[in-house]
Amino acid sequence: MQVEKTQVFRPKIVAFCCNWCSYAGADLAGSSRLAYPADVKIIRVPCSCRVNPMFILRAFQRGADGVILCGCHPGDCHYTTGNYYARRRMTLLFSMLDYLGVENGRTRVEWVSAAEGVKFSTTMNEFVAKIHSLGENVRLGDLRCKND
Amino acid sequence: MERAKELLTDGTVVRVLGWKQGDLGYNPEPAYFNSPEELADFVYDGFCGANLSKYMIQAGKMERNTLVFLKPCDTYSFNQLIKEHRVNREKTYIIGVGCKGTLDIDKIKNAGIKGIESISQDGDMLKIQTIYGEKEFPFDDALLERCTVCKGKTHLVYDELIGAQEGEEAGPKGNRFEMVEKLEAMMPKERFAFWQNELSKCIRCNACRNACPACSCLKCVFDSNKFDSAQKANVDTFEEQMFHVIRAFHVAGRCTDCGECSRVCPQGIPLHLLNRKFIKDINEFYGPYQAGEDTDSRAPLTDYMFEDVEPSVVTERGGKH
Amino acid sequence: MYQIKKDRLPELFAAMAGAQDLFLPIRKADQTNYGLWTEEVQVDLDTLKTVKSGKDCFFPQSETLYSCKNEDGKLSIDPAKLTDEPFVVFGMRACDVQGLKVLDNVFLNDPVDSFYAARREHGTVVAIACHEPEETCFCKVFGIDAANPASDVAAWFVGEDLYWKALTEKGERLTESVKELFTDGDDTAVEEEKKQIQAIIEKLPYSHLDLSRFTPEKTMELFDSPLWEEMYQPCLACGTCTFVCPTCQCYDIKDFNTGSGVQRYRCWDSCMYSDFTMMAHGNMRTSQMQRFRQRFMHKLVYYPANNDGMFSCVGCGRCVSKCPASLNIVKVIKKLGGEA
Amino acid sequence: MGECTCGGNHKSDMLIPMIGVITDIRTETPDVKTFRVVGRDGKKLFEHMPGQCAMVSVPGVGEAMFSITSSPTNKEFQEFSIKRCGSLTDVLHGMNPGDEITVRGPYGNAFPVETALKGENLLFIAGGIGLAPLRSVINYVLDNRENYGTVEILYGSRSADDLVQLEEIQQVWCKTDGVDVYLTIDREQEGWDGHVGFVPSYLKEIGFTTDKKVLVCGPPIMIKFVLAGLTEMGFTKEQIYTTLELRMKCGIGKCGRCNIGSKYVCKDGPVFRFDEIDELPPEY
Repeated sequence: MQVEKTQVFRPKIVAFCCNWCSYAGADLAGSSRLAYPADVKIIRVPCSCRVNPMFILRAFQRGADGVILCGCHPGDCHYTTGNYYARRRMTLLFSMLDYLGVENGRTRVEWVSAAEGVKFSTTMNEFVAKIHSLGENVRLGDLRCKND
Repeated sequence: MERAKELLTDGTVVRVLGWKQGDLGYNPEPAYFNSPEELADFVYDGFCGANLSKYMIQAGKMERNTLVFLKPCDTYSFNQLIKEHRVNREKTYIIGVGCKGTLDIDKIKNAGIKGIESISQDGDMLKIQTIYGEKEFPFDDALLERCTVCKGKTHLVYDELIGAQEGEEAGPKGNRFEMVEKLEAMMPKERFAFWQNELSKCIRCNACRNACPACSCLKCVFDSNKFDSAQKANVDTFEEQMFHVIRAFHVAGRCTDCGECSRVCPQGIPLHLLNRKFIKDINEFYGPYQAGEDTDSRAPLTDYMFEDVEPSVVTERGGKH
Repeated sequence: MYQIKKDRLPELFAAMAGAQDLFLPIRKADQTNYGLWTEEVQVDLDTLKTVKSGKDCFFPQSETLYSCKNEDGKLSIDPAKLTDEPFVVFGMRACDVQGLKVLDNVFLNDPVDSFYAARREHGTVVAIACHEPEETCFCKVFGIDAANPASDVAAWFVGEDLYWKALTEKGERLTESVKELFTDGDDTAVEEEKKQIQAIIEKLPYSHLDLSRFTPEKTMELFDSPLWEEMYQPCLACGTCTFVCPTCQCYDIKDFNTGSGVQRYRCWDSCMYSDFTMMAHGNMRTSQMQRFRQRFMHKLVYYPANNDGMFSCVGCGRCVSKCPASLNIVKVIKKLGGEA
Repeated sequence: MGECTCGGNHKSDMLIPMIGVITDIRTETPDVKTFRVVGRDGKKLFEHMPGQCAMVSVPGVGEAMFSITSSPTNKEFQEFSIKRCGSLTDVLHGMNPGDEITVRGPYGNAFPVETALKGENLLFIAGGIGLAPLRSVINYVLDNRENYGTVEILYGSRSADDLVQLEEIQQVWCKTDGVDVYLTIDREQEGWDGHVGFVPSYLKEIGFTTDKKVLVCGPPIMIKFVLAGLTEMGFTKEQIYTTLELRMKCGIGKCGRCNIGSKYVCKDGPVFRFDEIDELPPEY
């Protein structure tokens, strides 16, 4: 069946959320009925430092238009130091992607605690708006996934 | 070399890791010498670019002691490997050899010099005997990129020095971040085009990885069968981007900038520019750091500070699209 | 024999590319490789050897074999389309052309590899004689004449002219289609050029390698030689030599999951890689020495045993100039052949 | 060939598989299952000879060579006995009847049942999953009983639970005239009243006469000692056949993986006579 392609750009956004803070923050946003776009797909990870740079690239390869990583605020990590390491890694990775010419607004790190449902929803709204303004991710994707 | 013979004869070491004379005047190969007689083929000249620290990972697992010749910049790699417990310092006898810079045969060939029979040095010039007649080429123009931004002539780890003095000064050298800065100053679109052009040449031969002293994993993540954009495929340019970014990331904070990756790349991709970007960022964000300078400090990516910069610094700094 | 001024080559390329795809050596980011001709590209016919050989045009580094979808447990298979449009490869050298013959023996023998066969059928090769052979060349050892490339069309650069001579029916057809650009040429200049090339080749350091020891009867003797243990030492186990080689034909078949289906593709593989022979229950070549030996034994002994003594090396010298550790087949031939 | 949506404007290639439907799965041992496979039309996928192999694949997981364990005389389906030992076999073991896989083949040579083995007395020696390729020959021979002499089968495994095709062995082979079956397991086990001991030692205990051809298949270490045992008993290498196994990708002697010496195991093998193997570099 041929479905007519709509011209409206619906970004695909992957959000890696740490189990202890940000995922609970997303939960709170949901139970508080704070709206954030359905384009955001949340992937729960045990800690923000579980996110390997390869995860981020893989998400882009498979067609993500933006990737955001949410973790506990510095000092609040469930495993004490995980988010510190994640912070350094992501800083360097994002800088490298920027260096390769990928638009630097496509990646973001935000610290969201379990109590910050509002912050979660505003962050996601902002991020989705940003990706909307950047448009489709064409520089960092695998053609094979797009044509299929 | 005489010293190597002595040490082999008196049993201090049972093998010598050095370079063996090639058959073209510019292709010496890394080699083990097991007896004083074999050392007759030993050679050390400007084309001995190979960083023997990589081979020491294997040699450290062999029985008895190995003598290795290291150039000043190779000792950074060796030091870094000591830090990571990948080489065995006790079983290694290091002779630090002086270095006047290593040469890039491709630079000579790209200048249109063909049919090379032999190469000798005469002052600042290389005299090149070819089947199409004798040619000359300035020594400095034939240097590998890494040698034009030499880290210095000091050996960081050695048992004895030959042809080099402690604290010897490097000649006037360029700024190694010059090209990185130039790229940073470009518009993202231009940068993207630059890298697209370079990385699309990649044939995924893995020479960069296999020559890299920091790539010492027993099994590389890109060799996993369970990983579907693994290894040798280059179906889509994404594969190469991913491979090179991840490889550079995995050696970030451990890369000593020895330049082997760019030297060995059959397609001449300036891979060092990826590594140097990480080095430059680390220096700027977390303070100056030179991998391989010591054997006990914490690597930048296994360290942290409460007040580290946030990743958003990347957006704030740049912002152009 | 036809002739065309060098400065009119862009016209020739445009004419050929008008009717079919045209692949030729293109300079990109300081390296020369075969690529599709368009008006924007920088054609480079001066570089003697492209980094990757022209085998890419017939046996691409990776190609999809078929895509497969799984809908509610029902599989469907959609084979990739075979090449059915003519194309031209311009600028191959005599050694590369011989490399194709080596591949032909593998892919065109029963059972025929239809992907390769289709490309061979539709591709016309224009080969250029090597004006200035290099020190890494040793094609003469394998009986290849760099001055007389044996392909569909042979071409020679002499002074400001390109001389052109069709050798096969396919070559005739191509010539016919661009004939109005040519003027008639005579043989004298070309014959002179051939002599010069052959004289240079005589002088090359590797032109007189001795291959007499590499015979199928000596398989076990060569296999058991203690020299392998010594020779392989510098090998870094990368795949540079295999990927730049015009005759290496080993490939891997892999799946790529696109999220909505599976693409099964094949890509070049290297016998130098540790997982080349890895099976679920183990690996029968566990050391780099064994893998190193396999590569050279295959080129110098196993392949000739199956192909009437034809070696699976054409002496292009790419591995000689590209190996990161300066190892290469010449060193192996010399050492095992008893010369060094 | 497989269902193709391109309208038939291509010539099919050896590398393009057929779609097979699993119609039955038998659990033989804790880690071996036998899969019965037919085409979507319910018919046999292709004809083969005993000893030949086929490439079985689950798209997205992988593809591997398996020997066809059913006999060519079976006109309805093909069977593969597959041991769970890697990522592909893991997935296969999780499948159910009705699931689809892809199959291409048959590949390789076969045991010379119509030439060198015809009219001969036969001795089959198998260890563990090594029975899979031999089972094809055994059933072929039993179905063409008049063409062959005596049939003896020596089969051993780690334990009684690891004997593959036990039901068929007991119900069919043991009850056929002129067929002697010897079973053995490596270690004592409750409820086992048969022979205990490794295959090579049992072989010597029985002491076969040398007026026959021998077909051996099993783990490399077993093959090694069985060969030594047979030589001791007076068999020559020309009398002994076995199958080799190497990593394969294409199945048609092109991808270079299974190359040893000038042979390609997938095309020139997997069945080799021992004197042929002796001429190959020892890389198997």
